[in-house]
Amino acid sequence: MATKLLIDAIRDTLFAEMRADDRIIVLGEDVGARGGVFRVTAGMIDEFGEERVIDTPLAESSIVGVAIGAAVHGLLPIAEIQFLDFIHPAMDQIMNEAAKIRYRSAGDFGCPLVIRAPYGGGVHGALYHSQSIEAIFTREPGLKVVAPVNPADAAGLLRSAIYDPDPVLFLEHKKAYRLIRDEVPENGHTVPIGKAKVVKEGSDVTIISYGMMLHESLAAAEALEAKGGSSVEVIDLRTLRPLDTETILASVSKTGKVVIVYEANKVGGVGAEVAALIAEEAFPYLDGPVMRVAAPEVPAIPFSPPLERAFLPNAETIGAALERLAAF
Amino acid sequence: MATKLLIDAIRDTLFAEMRADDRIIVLGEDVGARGGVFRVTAGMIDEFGEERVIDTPLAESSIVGVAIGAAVHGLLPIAEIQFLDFIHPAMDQIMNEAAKIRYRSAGDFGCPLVIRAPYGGGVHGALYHSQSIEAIFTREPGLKVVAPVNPADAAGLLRSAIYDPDPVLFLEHKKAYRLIRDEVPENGHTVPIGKAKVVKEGSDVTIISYGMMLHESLAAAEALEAKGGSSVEVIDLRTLRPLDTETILASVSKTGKVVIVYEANKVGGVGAEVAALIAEEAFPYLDGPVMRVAAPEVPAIPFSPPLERAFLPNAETIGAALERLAAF
Amino acid sequence: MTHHDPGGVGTEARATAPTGLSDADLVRMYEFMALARALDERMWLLNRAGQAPFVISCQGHEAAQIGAAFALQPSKDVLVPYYRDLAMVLYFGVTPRDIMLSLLARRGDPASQGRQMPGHFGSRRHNILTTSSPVATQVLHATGVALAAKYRREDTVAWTCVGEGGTSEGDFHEALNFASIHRLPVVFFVENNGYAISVPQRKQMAIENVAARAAGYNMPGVTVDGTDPVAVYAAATEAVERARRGEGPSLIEAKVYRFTAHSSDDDDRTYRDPQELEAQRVRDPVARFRATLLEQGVLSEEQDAAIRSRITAQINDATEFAEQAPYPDPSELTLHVYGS
Amino acid sequence: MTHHDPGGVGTEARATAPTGLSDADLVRMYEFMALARALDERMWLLNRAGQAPFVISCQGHEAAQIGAAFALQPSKDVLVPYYRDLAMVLYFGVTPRDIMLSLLARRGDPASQGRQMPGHFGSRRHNILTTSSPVATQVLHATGVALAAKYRREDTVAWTCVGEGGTSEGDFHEALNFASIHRLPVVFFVENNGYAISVPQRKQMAIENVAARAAGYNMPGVTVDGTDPVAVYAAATEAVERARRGEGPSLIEAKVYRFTAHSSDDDDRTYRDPQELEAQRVRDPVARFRATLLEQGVLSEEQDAAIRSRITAQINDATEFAEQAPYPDPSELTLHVYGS
Ligand SMILES: Cc1ncc(C[n+]2csc(CCOP(=O)(O)OP(=O)(O)O)c2C)c(N)n1
Ligand SMILES: Cc1ncc(C[n+]2csc(CCOP(=O)(O)OP(=O)(O)O)c2C)c(N)n1
Ligand SMILES: [Mg+2]
Ligand SMILES: [Mg+2]
Repeated sequence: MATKLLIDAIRDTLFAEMRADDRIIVLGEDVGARGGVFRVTAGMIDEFGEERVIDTPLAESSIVGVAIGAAVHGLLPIAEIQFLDFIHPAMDQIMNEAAKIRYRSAGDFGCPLVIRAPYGGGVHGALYHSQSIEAIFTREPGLKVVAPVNPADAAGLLRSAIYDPDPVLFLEHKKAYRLIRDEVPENGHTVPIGKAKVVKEGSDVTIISYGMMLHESLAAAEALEAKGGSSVEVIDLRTLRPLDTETILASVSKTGKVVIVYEANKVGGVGAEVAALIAEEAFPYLDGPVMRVAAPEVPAIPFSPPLERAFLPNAETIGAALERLAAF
Repeated sequence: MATKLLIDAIRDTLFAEMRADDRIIVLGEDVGARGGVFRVTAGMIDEFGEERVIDTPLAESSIVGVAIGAAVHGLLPIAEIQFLDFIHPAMDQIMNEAAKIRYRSAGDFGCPLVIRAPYGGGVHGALYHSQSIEAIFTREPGLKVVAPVNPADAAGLLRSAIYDPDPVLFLEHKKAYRLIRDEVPENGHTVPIGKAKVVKEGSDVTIISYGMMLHESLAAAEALEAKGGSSVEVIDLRTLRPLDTETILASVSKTGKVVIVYEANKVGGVGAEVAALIAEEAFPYLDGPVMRVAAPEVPAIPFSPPLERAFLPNAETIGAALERLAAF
Repeated sequence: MTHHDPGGVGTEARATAPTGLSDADLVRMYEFMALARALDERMWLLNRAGQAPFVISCQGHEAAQIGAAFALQPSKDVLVPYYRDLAMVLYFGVTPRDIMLSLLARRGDPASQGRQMPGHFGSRRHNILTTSSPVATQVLHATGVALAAKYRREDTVAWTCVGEGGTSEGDFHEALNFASIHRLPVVFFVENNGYAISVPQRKQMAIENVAARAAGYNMPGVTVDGTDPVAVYAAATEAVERARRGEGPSLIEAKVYRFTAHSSDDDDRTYRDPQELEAQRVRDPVARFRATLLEQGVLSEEQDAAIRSRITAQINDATEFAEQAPYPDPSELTLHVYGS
Repeated sequence: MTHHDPGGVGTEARATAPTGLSDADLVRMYEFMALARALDERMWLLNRAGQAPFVISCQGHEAAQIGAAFALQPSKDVLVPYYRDLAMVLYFGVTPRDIMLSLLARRGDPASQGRQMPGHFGSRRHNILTTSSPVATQVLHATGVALAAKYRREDTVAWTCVGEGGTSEGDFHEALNFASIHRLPVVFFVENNGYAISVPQRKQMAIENVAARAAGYNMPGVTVDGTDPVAVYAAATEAVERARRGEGPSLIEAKVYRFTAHSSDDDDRTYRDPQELEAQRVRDPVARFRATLLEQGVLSEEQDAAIRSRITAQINDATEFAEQAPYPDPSELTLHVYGS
């Protein structure tokens, strides 16, 4: 097994599947000669040509809308939205079209589309290059949303997403691209959409997270255990819709305590649904409040370093929540 | 005090404020001669003219985008989106622009804009004329979202919204327009944004709801009490962002049991945040799971009557939840 | 085809160039137009009788649609319609029974099994893309279909229809731009009836002909009398052939009139002078085409009577069939959310 | 102004008609252009030195911006810029100190108090609307400003700038359409540098001149040599006067070249031939205007040296001022979410 950066796991999977299946095309802003602003598609246009690697005009609704048309007519398009912050113009095509095509046609049509989008903060991207607005999409039946942060998960989920018969929003944490490195199995490895992963077992409290906050959570868990505190179980959601209710509820039923950690605004984030699920389904097992550590209620992450730092949750703020919860 | 239908309370308030303040303009599709497809703006163009009542081209992004420009340049625009289902093309203007103008300019600019939109099901509107997608917006700091269903609340909140210095999404339940009638105070009556209302006091269990589901909730509460069951407190959220955490937590701390009722999809709905809030802040007072009665995870409300009925929560399904909860 | 005054009534030049249409073709065109009209009228009757909660019409658009349809090959071309395209989808193979099932929201409605409002067409079998309500989204889908067709080296043209109101949406601009850059085999067909619900064209755009927009994308744009099926056929054929030759997209604007309210939920008396409607009656495409064919001896009164009774029988059958069909079962609510 | 070949270098006709610009005006134009260029270059130095995480440039756009700016009245007109409009905002009164505070994300940055990336201009005091990153949204805001100005019977023109890439967004279409229907006092100024980050114009649109789109909205559209401030000034003045006369919006396309990478995060060698860049050097608007003014005797070498040392002093002052300014305090994070 090779060890890869997250970005390479994604790129290698794209290349492998494009070689294997010529129904796959890639379209988006700057995906051609530039190889994408993060270089995920670097080299692709040389190998696959302008017909399969399409530098689109700067117009997100057309990127997704054209991809939908291609998807219903036999292709497996992978659309790139340059930053998740710029997905809004495509919202109608995603929500009212891609997500509803199967349902509205009672299964006569499907829309096998992948939308890749870098998201997340911590890279001085400021208000419009740092957003974590995944909860807009996780509430939409008909869509699937994945947010792997581990390279092997990213490779496996991307492969699943490409061949999934339905539209999948594939979120890539831009800070993790060149930060997270791990072993990635070769040869068509897949990870099923809809399955969370217990990345660290523990018995006293559960942390549920995803994306870069998973790593802050792990750091917080290790710091607490190193101090001789509670034993912490850590879950990486990986898929944000549909949620893996089984894994979530099993862990919380075991530990009785839970902290949900995400870098989106707290109100209405993915963590709200996770908390609501637990409060409804695992209530008898709860030994303390369902806690959330998330970003404050400000519109987005500011540019200036002190403000960016103040916005994002981190191992310390998570650790503080763990200690408050332990006291219950 | 006059008794009015919801729709008349809204219309009368619009007329009264347009007479009082000529900074107010109205723009949207068919708001002129047609008076809006629901007739909320009927007669307005005759009284105020084409300059203040603007039939726009069929293009939602321009409706909101132009309104933003007018708002930063001294007007108080009221934009109408014909159905909430069609707000998606305006999402970028709402989320990335209107909601962030104040924050990104550190208060140098504000955006006093009202966006009115009919929402909700039960009128054979099918997949695209029935949506309750308010949770997309309630997660957005910088926006305010109100959804009054009582005529007096609608009049009072509309007035607050018009003069609020920030963008307010004003949701009008289309089934309630001509169904809900109540007394409406005259003369500049306002209701503050951000305050819920206890519409029925009770001691054993709290129902938290809004929109037409408030009325189903009241029916369920009355049916239960008529049977000699629990005493039910019913709260109308009225404002969906910012949530009135105080009223919510006070009630749940008193009753110890709560059912949250909404007609949007259950996952990621406004009720998810309400449940998460309660599970985090009122945990010590809870005597049972935080329950939610909401719509199933299908993309939208189908047209055919049996399917539409099956989609929407109602007094019976709410009653069943109350009984399950009472058994805890 | 000609750039004509939208207010002008009955003064447009009519296609005279040889079109390759035989007399039999012309009669078939007429029959489709008459069928669409009669079916549409029946839907309103059912609506008035309280049996159908919602109707949206093609009345006034029949010639535009059938002229266009005849330029296409339903076996290989893809239709990406909007809600007024009843006549077009009939030509593509949707039956009056299908339409009535959809009108009454019954199980078996092939477009959506009763999930969508009437007028939201779609049938994979008939190469008709599933349609939604949000206006103009479909023009991007057609562009994507054309992209895939070109990539797959198919001899397929994507044909998409939109109202002139829909051309105000950003998606319209984005679609024309994308299609032209890639010289895709797609035709954008604007059915310009002068109104977006109540909003007259002058409040929708500062131009007289939507076709004027084509220049901004370096594609041909023509305005054609949409009440003349032969004129539309000629313009459509040219655009379709151009697309098949790999020369890229075209924009066709067909000027028509909407003879009903926007839908059964609308009351057009609030914004449209009844005299305007009356004056436009002379442009009724079905009556006009019938008169032309009779005059030219292409159609006889007897043939016409036979056509009409055939149509009535079809519509009666469809109505009865749909009335007897069951509603979907509530358990069907949660089907087809995901494919796996 | 002229419709010129985007590949042509230095061959465009230059404005010769009387423009009303005095020699002193021309020198002032030059000084603003030179200031913008020098400030821009300093920002890159700070970026390379690791002091500024992000730079986005106006290099190559200076003539277009200053030619346009001189046609406006900052005291009453409203500028709705995009991220390349450094020269324009300087003309409207933003100072080098302001720019440097923003570059280094310090407290006191008037545009955003360090919240936004550099290049996201805005100042109520200077009639510059706050800008965001999503491309092309601003053209609708300018349209709305113009609507309000017209409604309030102000003698205000809204001037908005956008790259040619931004014209692909639906918002661009919707803004031009809305503005033209209502004959609003707004000018749409497209700074066409031939690239949207890496995407060359031929992949963005099938037309040679964005100005060709104006016809689709019944508004004047002109293409002008954006490396000639006087030519741009002439075109801009015509459009601004037209707007003030109540005759509605205009579209102006200024052909320019981008002499830097898209931003400091970009590496243009991956997609742009260095020879192309070198060949375009002869179109450097600052060098060219300097040469013209010297040649015409409008500017002397001594004057130029004085201007340059004034500029250096200003930039040094601004840099030091900003370097010494404090960062925002973390407690400021939650300010200004709502106004009440
Ligand atoms: C995005 C969106 N906005 C608003 C509507 C509501 N609506 C339905 S049809 C219509 C008018 C369409 O006019 P036009 O495109 O000219 O087509 P016509 O009905 O005249 O054939 C409107 C505003 C919608 N369906 N979608
Ligand atoms: C809606 C949106 N999509 C994508 C981006 C990312 N992006 C920033 S600038 C840019 C290219 C803009 O090109 P153009 O409009 O020609 O302006 P230029 O930079 O060339 O002056 C892109 C794709 C964005 N900011 N907003
Ligand atoms: Mg129309
Ligand atoms: Mg450019």
